[in-house]
Amino acid sequence: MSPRRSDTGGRIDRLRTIRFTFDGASYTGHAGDTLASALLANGVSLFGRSFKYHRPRGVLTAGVEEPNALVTVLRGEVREPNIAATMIEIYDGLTAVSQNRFPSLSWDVGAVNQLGGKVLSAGFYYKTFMGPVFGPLKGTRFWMFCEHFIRRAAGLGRAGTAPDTARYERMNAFCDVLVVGSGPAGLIAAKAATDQGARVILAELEPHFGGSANWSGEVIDDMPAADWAARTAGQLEGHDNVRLLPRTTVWGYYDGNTLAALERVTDHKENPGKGEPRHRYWAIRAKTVVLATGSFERPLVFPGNDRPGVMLAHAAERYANEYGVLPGDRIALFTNNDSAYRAALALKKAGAAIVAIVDVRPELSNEMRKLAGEAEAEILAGHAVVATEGGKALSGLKVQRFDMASGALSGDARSIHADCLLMSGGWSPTIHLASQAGARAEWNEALQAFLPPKPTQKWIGAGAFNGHFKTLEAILDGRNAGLSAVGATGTPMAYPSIESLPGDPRPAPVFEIKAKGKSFVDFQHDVTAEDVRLAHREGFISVEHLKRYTTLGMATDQGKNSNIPGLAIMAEALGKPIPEVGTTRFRPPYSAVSIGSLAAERFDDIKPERLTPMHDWHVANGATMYAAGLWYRPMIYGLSGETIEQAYVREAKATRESAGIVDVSTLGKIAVQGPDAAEFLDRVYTNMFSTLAVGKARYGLMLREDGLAFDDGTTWRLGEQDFLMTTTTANAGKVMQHLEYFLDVIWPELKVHVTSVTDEWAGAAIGGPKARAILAACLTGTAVDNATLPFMGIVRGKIAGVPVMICRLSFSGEMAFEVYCGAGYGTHVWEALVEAGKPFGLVTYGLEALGTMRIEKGHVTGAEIDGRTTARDLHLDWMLSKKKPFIGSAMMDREGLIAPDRLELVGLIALDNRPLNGGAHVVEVLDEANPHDSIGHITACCYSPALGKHIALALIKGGKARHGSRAFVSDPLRNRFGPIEIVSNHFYDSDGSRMHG
Amino acid sequence: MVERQSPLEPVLQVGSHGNFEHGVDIILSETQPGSILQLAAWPGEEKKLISVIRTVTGLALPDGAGGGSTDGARSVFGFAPGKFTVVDEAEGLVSAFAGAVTPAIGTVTDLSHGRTAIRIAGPKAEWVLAKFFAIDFALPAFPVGAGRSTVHHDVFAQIQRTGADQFDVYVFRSFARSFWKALCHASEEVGYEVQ
Amino acid sequence: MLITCPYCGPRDVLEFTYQGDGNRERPQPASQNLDAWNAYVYDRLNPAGDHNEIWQHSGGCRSHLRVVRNTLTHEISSTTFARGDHKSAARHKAGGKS
Amino acid sequence: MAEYSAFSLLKNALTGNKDWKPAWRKPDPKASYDVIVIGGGGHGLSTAYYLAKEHGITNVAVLERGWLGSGNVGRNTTAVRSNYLLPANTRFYEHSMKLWENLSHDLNYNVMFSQRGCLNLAHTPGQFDDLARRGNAMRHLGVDAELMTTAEIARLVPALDVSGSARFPIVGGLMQRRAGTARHDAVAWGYARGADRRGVDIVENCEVTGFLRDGDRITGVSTTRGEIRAKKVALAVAGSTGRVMQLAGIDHMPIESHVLQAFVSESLKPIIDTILTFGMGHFYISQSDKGGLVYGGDLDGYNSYAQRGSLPIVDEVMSEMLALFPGLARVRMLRSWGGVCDMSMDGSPIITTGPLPGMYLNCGWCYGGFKATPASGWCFAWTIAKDEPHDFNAPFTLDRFYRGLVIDDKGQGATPRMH
Repeated sequence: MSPRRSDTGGRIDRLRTIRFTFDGASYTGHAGDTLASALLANGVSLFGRSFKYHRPRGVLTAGVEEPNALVTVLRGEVREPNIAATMIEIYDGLTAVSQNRFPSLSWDVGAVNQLGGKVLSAGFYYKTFMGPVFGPLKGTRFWMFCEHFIRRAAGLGRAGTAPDTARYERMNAFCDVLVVGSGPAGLIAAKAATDQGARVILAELEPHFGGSANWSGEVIDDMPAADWAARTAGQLEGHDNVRLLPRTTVWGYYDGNTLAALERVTDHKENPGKGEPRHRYWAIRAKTVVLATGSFERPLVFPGNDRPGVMLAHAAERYANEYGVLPGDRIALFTNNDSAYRAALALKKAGAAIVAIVDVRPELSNEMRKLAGEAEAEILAGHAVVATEGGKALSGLKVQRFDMASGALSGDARSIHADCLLMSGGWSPTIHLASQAGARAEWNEALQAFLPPKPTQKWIGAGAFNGHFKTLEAILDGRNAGLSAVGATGTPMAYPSIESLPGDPRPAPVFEIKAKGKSFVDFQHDVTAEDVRLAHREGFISVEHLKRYTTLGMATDQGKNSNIPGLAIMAEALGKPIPEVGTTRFRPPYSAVSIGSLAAERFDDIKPERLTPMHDWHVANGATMYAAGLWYRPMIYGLSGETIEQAYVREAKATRESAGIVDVSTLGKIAVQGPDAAEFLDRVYTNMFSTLAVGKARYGLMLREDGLAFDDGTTWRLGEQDFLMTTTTANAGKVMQHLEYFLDVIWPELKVHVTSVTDEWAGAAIGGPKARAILAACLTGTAVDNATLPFMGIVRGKIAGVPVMICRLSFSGEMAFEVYCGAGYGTHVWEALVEAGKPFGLVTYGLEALGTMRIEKGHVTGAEIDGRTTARDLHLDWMLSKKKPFIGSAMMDREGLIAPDRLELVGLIALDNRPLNGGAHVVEVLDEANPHDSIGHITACCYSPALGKHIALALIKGGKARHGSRAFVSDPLRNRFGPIEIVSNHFYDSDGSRMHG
Repeated sequence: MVERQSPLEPVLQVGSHGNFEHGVDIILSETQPGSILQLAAWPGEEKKLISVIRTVTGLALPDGAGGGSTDGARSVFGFAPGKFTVVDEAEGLVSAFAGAVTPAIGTVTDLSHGRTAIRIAGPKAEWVLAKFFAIDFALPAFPVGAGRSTVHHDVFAQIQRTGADQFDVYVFRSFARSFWKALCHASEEVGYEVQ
Repeated sequence: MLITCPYCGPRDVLEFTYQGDGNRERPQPASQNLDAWNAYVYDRLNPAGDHNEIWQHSGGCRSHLRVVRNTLTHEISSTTFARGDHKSAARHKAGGKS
Repeated sequence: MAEYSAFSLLKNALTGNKDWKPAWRKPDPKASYDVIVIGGGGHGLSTAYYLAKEHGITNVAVLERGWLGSGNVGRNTTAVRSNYLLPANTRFYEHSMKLWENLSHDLNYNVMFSQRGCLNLAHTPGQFDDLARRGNAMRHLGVDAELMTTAEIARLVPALDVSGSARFPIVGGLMQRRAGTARHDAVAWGYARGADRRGVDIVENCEVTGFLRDGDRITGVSTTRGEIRAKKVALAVAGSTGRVMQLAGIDHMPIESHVLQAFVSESLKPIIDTILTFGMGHFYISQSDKGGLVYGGDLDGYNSYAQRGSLPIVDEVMSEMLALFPGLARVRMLRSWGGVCDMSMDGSPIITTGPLPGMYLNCGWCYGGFKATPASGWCFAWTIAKDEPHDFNAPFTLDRFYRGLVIDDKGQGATPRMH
């Protein structure tokens, strides 16, 4: 047993020894220990270094609010920085290292910053580093030079870059009552609601239920409070309608009573189970929330209050009562309230010597005097601690007579020898979640604390959260909250019997002792009381200015320790009461949340993969796949040794010479059905669809309401009231929503149903001079000659026993057919077509060849319909019906949309016969050194096998008027400049003779 | 007849997986129904459509949004106002409805190929589905037979509860493989068997 | 935030797509009143308080809903199908341009 | 008021920092001014500063409802860049960039503008071409831009997943080296101090409750601190534009107010030395001098004045972050907050005279207002002083929507949540 560990007491398992390392040194602890309790038991006092001055720091607290003892936990190559040692449950093999120190924790060169203390005051950075106004360090250069070093000195732990192999998961939960916090109030609330049959979730951020019952030393219903808590939690566990979530921090209170919680499922385990997530992120939709989140003890602000060995009083009580660990042998206390006396007695019982209780209050109750007597502690009433002594560990303190009303110190300083100083500055209810839920807290003068606001969402407070610090009050509060959460009233309850020490919850309004030396308000960020006063002097007096100017409350504890003392010091400087200085509104998260958990629900991939029915065939047959949005599409089917360009040129060439086939299953497909379907299409397309005959298809263009081009595609009339609309792959979802919006909101009188059938159909486009012959060779049940299947005609038949629907339409400019069949037959039909095409030299082609042929043909896609172009810009004005209004028709002729300097679609031919680049610009006057006056840009480009030239589509000012003229491509990013000719966008077969056959 | 290809084929690995040493709490399978139809009534014609559904399938729809029923071979549930999904083990259900749902009543849309049906069963079915969907799977909130439309990011899903511990999830075919993989992944911690 | 879809019940906001100000009235399709069109396409009532707006339950039944929601608190006071009360609701706010 | 310098710091340190004076005065408002600027955020303060500095108009009050800088200037992710696609935007933001580059000197206040670059990632060849189009557009307007290969990106940001196995592999990126980050609060404070030193009254806790009118003409404002008259009344209230315009009787604007969330992680040793944006979603990240990763993503997507975020966006942003940096799963999100953005119908701002006589309007900053702070104030001051726009803001009129002269960098049309 280590020197600071008692032989009995607490909830640690002394029979199980756990081995771990800290900064490379091996230690042992017991099951149930936190890293902090185990290190304290081993006599370790130095845990970390502060942010700015690199001051040595010990452990201040025993819980989630710890600002000082932050460590990095290593699991192999995977690092987890900035974890509070008070929240780490030790396990065999735990490896933790300290941070923000070089070369070591006890000898840190960064501590030199302490010498610059006065210069490094709040606002320091804003007032210097501007550098010279001229010369080589003008502008931002001097600052950036300095910043380089500042950045390296700043920061706490180091993040890892090795991928985290741990698993994170998300869970959606629904309940009648979510109880946050499992102290006596929360436990009873959960029990009351459970007994009423409600669905209850009880979340506790610590590993054990019970909260203060685990260390208060009180007796509830004739048993130690800790046993009572365990028994109550055990009773809850037996119910089907309760979910108990230990190690679960409820960190966010969002709209609609949606709460976010983080369950640390395996952080305390050496080896997680198979498939077991490290963290589980709970999104909980609760009908009612019971906030039983307890309270925080506040530090006092006095010189040297940050020295290792100075600790919150209740934290020491926890270490003694929960872990059987004494934080020191000779302990002094410094307090402004009664709660420290209980701590003194607990530590005395655990075996420490209580050398003094320094109390700022001149008058003490007899009860407190009695407790001090039991603790065999000297009482120094009307005194204050004015200094602490020691290096990296406390060796003593100095006290002086203190006048509470004036704050004045008097008399000689007396030295007290102690290795541990406990402080208590009163208690602040943990109102963070209530504040997040949307309302402002209210100051309670008696308790010197902000109390929870009136609920703006459906929550009920209980216990210390409400400022009810006594256990009996908390239990009554909790029961009422649990009952009213489920709308029950319940019968009067027999008061539980509670044995607890006396104490008045009202502290003296003392937050700071003004004496010589650095007094810390925000420990981690090294914000001192002087910094707060400097902020006041410079006019940064609102709470938010104070926070931002000094960084008070911006550390990882988010001000849990520093908010109220900081406000109090500012209030004093302003001569105003605390509530007039303002309150900070708390925002999520209550405490820091792993980013892994928040990304958990994606199950390894940010986006799902969307696959066509023929996907596996493409991959098996050498396709290089291309991510097009969520879809994967073949880019090329490369032969060995081929470059991408060689592959697509071969594919396009073969298609134009014989035939090619491409998977078009990704096109958006929407069933438009109903008696008003034709009328509806007339309204959404710029051109007419009511005149389309059954068994025919038509190319259509849609505009947005503002008159700009939106999407294009063919729509097939399968029956009088039955259309199959196709959209571009990229816009399928948007078009669907557009149609639904108009049907639901604007024209609810139209009887039309729209349904996404994209996935119902597999689509293959087969084109080229031999395409018809290939189809004829494998298609049964219909002919495909010009008479039976004219351009834009539709026929049905069978291929390899599978029903197919074929429309003769062309994107490539060749005679081509789109063959649709049920998606489950997609590969079957595709293989049959490929097989039938073999004698004809059919090739499979991918997106690159598809793009090449569409560029040659001058068709537009998303690169041209980019949300900024009009139908006229794209020379699609022939599609704008004058016979009827359509979406966008009223807006499309506004002055800006018909201006002569708009970018218009043209073709470009590289006159230097070198490849062009997408995104290159076009200029009239070439100036490689200082490119300027762009007249437009390339939207798509390729080597055209049909023309034997490098060509492009482009959007150019003046457009058509420039046909036949010369200009230059100007691509400074890729250093590609050269002459081009501007031509029509229809490079190939402009009269359509190939397509029409 | 040519057999339909399942999008799950390469990833559906029959057997026990994950943390199954202490037994499996999840059974995953693809039900591969022959017919999946969407029936949609014009406003005011819902009752007629419900009666057509009963005539054709023998399944009576309970009142209320999202109501449904199943007899094992055939299932039906509402997923949107006036809209129903009807599923049959056998192919060809579309022709049975084609004549019965007259243009005055509504429309029939065949989605037999377009949706993939995944069955998740076992004591942890609610637990695993709750990882994906922000809806309440508890039995009182989601009774047997009922249907729900919901989404996990880009993956739309219609879910019918076909047993106390059993749900049939209909997803777009193109997303089915990705969703299946995620479902397997999410089932690992409780142990699962693929049938 | 939860929106109570009249068909699906309360659902998380992640299932919904916002479609904006529900007070806008689309001119008759053949209208040539460009001011009215401009007002419909570009102008928005942007109140700090209750706002009449259109949402689509895109991750559910895909119905469009008319939702009255407070933009200061995000509290929702009413949710109905958009198609039901189309005409009346579109005109209910004073100050709406036509 | 004393100049700030290393020397003044040292001198004050020796006297216990007792002699520092308020960074700006706290005057009571006068009965009238030449110009009232409503809104004590970045844009309002810089407008006042440049009115005084460039146009000699110093009889100016800036009225702030709460504490100075309480809006978006203190809530953004601090990125400064001029990497736009459309010339009107690029010219304007480049003017801003040039002001940024000398801002700390100009204000005698270190705003910590650190030109560590902004890198937009491309995940498909098509996206790479889109970035090239934008970069070339910048280069043709004299703005720096360069393409980076995946290997170069890997060297610059080693923590990034550049493996081809990512769901959306990185194929390259567009870098603007002169882009960077600045300390957001310092920008507000620096402009406030600069304006104050030139005689501008900065009046905090002064909410405008109505407009004083003479017929159509705006002649002043009524406030929680009394009526104040002015020859010219200028609005720079960002997310509150709708509310303040309603006080002037204008209910409808081409603006929607939306919440944008931002996040910061716990402090870490340097790991990301540039600003980075994801191409397959909406995500951007940088690292502050204190070591926190500062990042954000999409709007919550609905009208709001609440400065409260919603959970789905939190999840979305974190997912995109890990898609780029799978190694950061164990880093923890420390704080989140929301800002109210004045989303315009084309994603570009409005800086104009009117729409009422005596009124001047500056709004529509969407979520790009921080980087615009210097140029916005500079151009707005010009417009107020001369009653006509400068060339830089001439395109940013209010009537451009109606005339079809939108400046739509994203091509999304009149759907504010998409910009």
